[in-house]
Amino acid sequence: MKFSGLRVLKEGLTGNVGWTPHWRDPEPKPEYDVLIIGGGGHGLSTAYYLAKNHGMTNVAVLEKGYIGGGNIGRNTTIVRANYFLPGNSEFYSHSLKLWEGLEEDLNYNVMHSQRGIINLFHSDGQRDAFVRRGNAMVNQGDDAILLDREGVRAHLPYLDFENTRFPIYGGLYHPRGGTARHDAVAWGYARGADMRGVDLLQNCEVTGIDIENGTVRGVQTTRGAIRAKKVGIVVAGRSSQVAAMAGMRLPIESHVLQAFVTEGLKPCIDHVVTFGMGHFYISQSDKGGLVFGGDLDFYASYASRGNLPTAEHVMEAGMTLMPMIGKAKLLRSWGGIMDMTPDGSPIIDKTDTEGLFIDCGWCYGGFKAVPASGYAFAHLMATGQLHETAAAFRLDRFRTGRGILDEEGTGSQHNLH
Amino acid sequence: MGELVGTSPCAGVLPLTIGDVQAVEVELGHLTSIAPFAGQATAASVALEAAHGMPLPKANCTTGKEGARAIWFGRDMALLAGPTCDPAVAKHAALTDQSDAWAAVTLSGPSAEDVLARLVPVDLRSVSFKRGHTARTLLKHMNGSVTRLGPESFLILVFRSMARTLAHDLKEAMEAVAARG
Amino acid sequence: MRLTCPICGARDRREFYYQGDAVALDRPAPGAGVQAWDDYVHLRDNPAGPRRELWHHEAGCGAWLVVERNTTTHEVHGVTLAMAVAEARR
Amino acid sequence: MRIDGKGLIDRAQPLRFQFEGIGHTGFEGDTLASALLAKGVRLMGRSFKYHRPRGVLTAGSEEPNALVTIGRGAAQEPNVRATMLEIYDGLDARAQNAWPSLRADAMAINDVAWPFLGAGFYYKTFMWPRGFWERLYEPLIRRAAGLGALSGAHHPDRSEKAYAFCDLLVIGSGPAGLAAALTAGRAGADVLLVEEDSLFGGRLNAETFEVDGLAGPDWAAQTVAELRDMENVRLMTRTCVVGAYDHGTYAAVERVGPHGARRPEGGVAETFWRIVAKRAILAAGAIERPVAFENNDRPGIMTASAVRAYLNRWGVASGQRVAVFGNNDDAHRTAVDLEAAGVEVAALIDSRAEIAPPDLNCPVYAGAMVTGSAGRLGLKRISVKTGRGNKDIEVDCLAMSGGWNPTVHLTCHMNGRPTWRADIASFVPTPGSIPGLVTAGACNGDFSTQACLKAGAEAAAAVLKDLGLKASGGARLAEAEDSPYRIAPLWAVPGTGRAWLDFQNDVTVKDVKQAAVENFRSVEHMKRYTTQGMATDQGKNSNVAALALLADATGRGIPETGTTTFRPPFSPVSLATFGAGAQGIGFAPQRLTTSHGESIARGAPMIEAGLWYRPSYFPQKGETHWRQSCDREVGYVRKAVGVCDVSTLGKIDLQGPGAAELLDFVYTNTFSTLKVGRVRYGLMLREDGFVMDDGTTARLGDQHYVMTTTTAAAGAVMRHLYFVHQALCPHLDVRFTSVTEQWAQFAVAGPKSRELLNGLLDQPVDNETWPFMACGDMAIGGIPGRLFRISFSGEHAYEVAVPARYGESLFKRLVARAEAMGGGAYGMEALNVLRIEKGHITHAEIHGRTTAFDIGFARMLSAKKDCIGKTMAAREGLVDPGRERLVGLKPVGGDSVLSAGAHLFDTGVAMTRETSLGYTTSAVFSPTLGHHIALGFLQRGPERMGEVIRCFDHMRGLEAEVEVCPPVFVDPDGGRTRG
Repeated sequence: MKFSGLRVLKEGLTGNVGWTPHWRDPEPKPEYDVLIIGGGGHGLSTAYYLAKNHGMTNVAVLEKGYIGGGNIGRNTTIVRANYFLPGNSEFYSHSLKLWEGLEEDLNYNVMHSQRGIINLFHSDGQRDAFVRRGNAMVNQGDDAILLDREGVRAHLPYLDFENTRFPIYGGLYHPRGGTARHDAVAWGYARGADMRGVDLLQNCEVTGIDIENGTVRGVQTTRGAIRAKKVGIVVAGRSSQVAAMAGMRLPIESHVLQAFVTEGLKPCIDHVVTFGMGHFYISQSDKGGLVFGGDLDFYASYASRGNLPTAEHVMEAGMTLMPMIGKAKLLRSWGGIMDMTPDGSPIIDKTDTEGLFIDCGWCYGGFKAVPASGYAFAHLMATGQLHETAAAFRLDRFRTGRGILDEEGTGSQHNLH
Repeated sequence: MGELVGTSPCAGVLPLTIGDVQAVEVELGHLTSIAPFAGQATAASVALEAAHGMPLPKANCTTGKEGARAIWFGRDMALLAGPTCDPAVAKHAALTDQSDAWAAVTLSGPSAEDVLARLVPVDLRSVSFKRGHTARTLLKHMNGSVTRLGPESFLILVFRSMARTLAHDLKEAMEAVAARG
Repeated sequence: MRLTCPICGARDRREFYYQGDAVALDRPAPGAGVQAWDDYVHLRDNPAGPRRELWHHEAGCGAWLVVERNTTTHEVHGVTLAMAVAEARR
Repeated sequence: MRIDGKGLIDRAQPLRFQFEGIGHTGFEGDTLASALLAKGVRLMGRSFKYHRPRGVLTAGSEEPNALVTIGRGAAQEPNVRATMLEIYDGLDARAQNAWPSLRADAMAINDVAWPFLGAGFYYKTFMWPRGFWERLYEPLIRRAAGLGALSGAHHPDRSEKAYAFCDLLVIGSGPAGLAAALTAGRAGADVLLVEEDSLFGGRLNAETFEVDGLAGPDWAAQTVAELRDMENVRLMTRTCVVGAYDHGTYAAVERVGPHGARRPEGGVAETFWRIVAKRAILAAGAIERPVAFENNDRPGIMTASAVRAYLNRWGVASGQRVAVFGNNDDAHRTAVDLEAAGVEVAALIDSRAEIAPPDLNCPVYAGAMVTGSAGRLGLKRISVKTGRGNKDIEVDCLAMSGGWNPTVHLTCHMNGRPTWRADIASFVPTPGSIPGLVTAGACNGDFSTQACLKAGAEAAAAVLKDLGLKASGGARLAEAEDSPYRIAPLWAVPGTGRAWLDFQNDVTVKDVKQAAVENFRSVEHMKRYTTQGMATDQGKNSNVAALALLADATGRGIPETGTTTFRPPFSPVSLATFGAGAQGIGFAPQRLTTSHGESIARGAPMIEAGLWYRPSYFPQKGETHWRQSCDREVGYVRKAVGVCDVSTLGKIDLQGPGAAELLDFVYTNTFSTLKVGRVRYGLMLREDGFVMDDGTTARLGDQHYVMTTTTAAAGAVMRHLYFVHQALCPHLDVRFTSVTEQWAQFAVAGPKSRELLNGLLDQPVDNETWPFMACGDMAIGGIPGRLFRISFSGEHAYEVAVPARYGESLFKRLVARAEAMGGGAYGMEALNVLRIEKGHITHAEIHGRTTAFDIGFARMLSAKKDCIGKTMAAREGLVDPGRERLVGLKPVGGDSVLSAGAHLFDTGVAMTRETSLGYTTSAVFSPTLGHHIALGFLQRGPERMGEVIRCFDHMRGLEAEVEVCPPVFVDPDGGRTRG
């Protein structure tokens, strides 16, 4: 079924009885060409692009819970292409281009909103670092504008320019950055993949990976054994556990990141704004809630929930930067499990096992990467070749020291990125 | 040219009296951190006691009295407040002059506990934090040291450079407590 | 979250700095080879369950601690001084 | 309508307030909701999507409809629950999400267009034409959505945070909570009892129950009086526990000052409590759920328990003619209480065929259901389907009850899932969900007063045992009603119209069914697709019914369907309260140097360096631009003498026999060979081989060093040293202490620096006794200090350190002397110019991604010893000659402006990611050289000396041809430093 305004009109006039499932719930087949472990954003987009770009439709996505139930459904929805290290730049640039055509491509309104991102800086040193970043973005063909203090004030008059602890020197404005409706991205890719013949197998937990003579043969699941020629692991925070089924040890530590949303409010924040002297980023959802977050809770955790000190720090950062949000009321807080790597950048690569591939290490920046990650991972699984936009995300870079992509410059301590 | 003139850390920002609580900068005399070398804790304690009349304190405790007090100051470390530390102790411990490193403030009054409850993530009620108890902990966002001097009196130490913030944080807490009546 | 520092007692998480897996105590010899060093610096077991990790009582006594903690429930099974653990190794 | 003689309000204290611009009078003890109902005001708000007229539904914090905005100007506060807002004189409340008025809301057009606005409609449209989303659709949606509005200004209210500790936290003060507190309190336990409401007693204040022969509120007051007399018990009203966190930590919000006028000077609006409890008893009660039937959302349709609360607690009849509709015996009390108070009850309608109704004057319809309602801005009529046909009944209020949902929310904050109990048709907490917390009373499914009292006392007794305390003997349990709770589930009355589940978000039974049809069958999918349970009540009123209907629609049982997760906070919390104390400068401590006051007095703009403040430059009369000041200050140092406060650098004192070995291990170079009285520059790596920090370390004695770190890394280096010692080198006998704060330290730099010092030091110095990199003790006027002959500027320079109390005084003296010699104070701008001229790096260069190899210091990695980072620094990727490596850059021709963050390119190529060869890290105008200079990282940099490349800064619109040169621009041989 094609979605459109006309369709909504027609169904509305005829009692909304014509709507059909967005995707099927098929029974697992005994064998597929490709199995994708993980029905989150990255897994679903991988399946979609396998079908769309490579004509591979004998594909199943294995999801232990419900699709879109991981980090794709619990993030702060920011979409941007403002990285500065070669290796990251081209990848996120590609992802943003895919975002810009995503609604048409998927025939699903993911509400990608290019409302602009402003990264604030609070010292000359930070300004210079953002200038380097902005220049890298322009070199890549993306957009970046350096704002001085008055430039920031013109966009964000509600910031505290007078009393805040770390005065605002200016900002790096990325007009094409913005947000999207996170769940819709998962559902749109799921529907797109399903329409092309991909089987989405929910409540199907992988319990083992079958490997013979260094080659993957399939997986064991709670819904039975499934054979496959190729298997991709795309399970974010659970990467270490699934990789361990294949005897692998990953350069990953899983951490909790909290996110927050307030009650609905009339429009008051029109951009995505980030604070440079305390981790804090905020935007306003179309429903009116202020959606914001901060840094990790900093300890390893699979608990999907945070603790008070980090939550307090995030609120405190918000209050010093933009005290006008003080009477917004926090409605809900939650936590996701972040697959943190030693350089804060992801991994999209083959493994030592023939036919077994891995896409992980998105740290807490995986949402914006969903389109390009699936695109590149599908390319790798289908062709055996690294995609040109994701050629830097190698698994062995830490061992060799070649191509380490440490945007934060904080080094090999996983939780510092 | 005249002599160099000394300035105290809280000059210009304390004292404060709000409600029934007073925050007053206190001159503790000499401050020396005493960090016994490996295996020398007992010897250092004996030397300290011989010189100044009190042993090294156990963790989270103080020894001595006003004018000559040893405040437990962290892992394997005490802070001698008052006299210049006898050099005999230096045989057994690293001694470091800290006389100018800390802003020292006493907070006293019936509501002093309530004021500190706004800043310190440790239970400072007299049932669990008795006279002579000390804690290395936080005061709002600052690392510091809190010691109970009496039923309604505490000694607070924070970095000298943060004296103004200490005064600011105490003032806000004291105002909020006082307003409750 | 609270951790019981062996020196200071039970304290709020905000007094502590977290570093990572207690593997950091097992520094390989300089010539131990690429794999040993990659294991040490980068690769992690990352268990969903009990695990040993290193924390620092930064806003307290300054001790580094080996904390045994469950990463799924956050239950803490034990806290020991890292120095004692390191000394016992030698 | 107010009922004479009823309620816990103080009729002697009238209070005047406004709602929607109309003045009303209520009484002390009223909430806005009770006061408005007393005046017959039913219409209080509009729903989120369809802008349906809405009245108050509940009498608690779970209220989804009656959300108002209070205050004006900066003091405007949106989304205040009328049910929780205690009125005060001058209260000015307005409805929200309605334009032009609450009664005539233009957006109510949405309610007509509802067939097109069903669950998830927006995912299927607004996609064409491309680009219209941001320009047209999204702005329209955003404007229509949202509830109240922030003012856009900083609200004047102040909040605060505090910590509390207790052995036992009792959450809720209904019969269970009071019994628990009493049992534990009498046994001497350290008890903290918190109550969300302004009164202790919970439902006892809202019902007509008796306890031990006393009226419920009287028993509660008597119990509270006893608790107040106990020194070991603390009582807090208006305090809502909003979150349960690890290891007995709870977050709670206390409403301290009533909103508005009556707050004393310095008083706070709210306190954010971090409560640490060894044990907790959750006695949070239960929340009554509505029944879904067609048009069940009209003003005047309320939960039955709310109708009783307004009647018994506030003496307010919610209507003049009330019908009661329920599926359980509890609902019957509503009719009884109303009739007893003289309010006309039109009918008692019970969906169950077999009931034993109480003695009532009104008609009772068993096996009957309300199937619809009428009255656009307020209920006028309900339609009832009985066994004997349909019937319309004229009423202005309907009290409905679908049964009670235990308030399990806090038990889910650590991922606990509640357990379905078919006998009460609801979920109860799963034991052990929160370690250390037990549940008691209605929140655990015990619905009679007697059962609550018993459960509370028993829970406390169990906790006492855990805590090693003994319950005081002989305490008798109070006696109260113990009627059984009989219910037959009724989630939705069959029908074709819209029946509301989530009132605020306008989620109807149809939406849930449609979600199931579209295969959003997982309860999480249904929630997210329909927005069910995502409103400000987080599904407290609606989730159970919605998932029961989803279970029905998908052919599963309720337990298999599962629940969504309740997460913190239990009740919404103002960011100003959660983030209290951080506004303005409160976000982080301020660190001031001893020269701060003098710098300010000299007009220096202060800049932040981490937590520190440092002077940017010291302007003089006639200077209109910072560059003039900066150039002058650079000139001081190059030509005469300059003085700069460098106290912010980290200083760490190391003592002990193991100090030298520890330094050898943390630095790439060797310190064990350093002579006493000498200083050496050191480079520190992280274990992954990248540069961590640099600085000088002086050897003051055989076993005594003092290390300096950069300002930025001082804390991290201290932590690192502790780690290396305690975790890696426990055998080393070394002790370290931060002495950053102990010493005020000033750079005295320039050709006349020695001359300046020699007029000041008790013992003058010369080049023989104090050569470059010498250090030692000195004194000024008998004040002992330290002197280091080190130089960041490249000039003959010293750093002089005195105990911090003398810092201000010394700074003034040094500056005065410098000024007399043609020099003066210099700030960060000049310091930066000087160090770049000399090619000294800072964290602009060692930004975490650079190696010793990159900065040209590979030779500093001693081959003779191991050190932190040594092995990993040798990885092939870290010593690749193709890496971006440190170079100097100077403009060809000399007059181009260079900037930091610019990218480097070969001349004549297009500027792309692929052609970028590096970037600049530091760039300044060098007054010494008369042109700009820069440091930067260039691929194969050292191999490209003398080549001309391009430097391009898109951000600032700057472009320059530059020559690659060594990074030391001034005095590369170091003659000035040594001279």
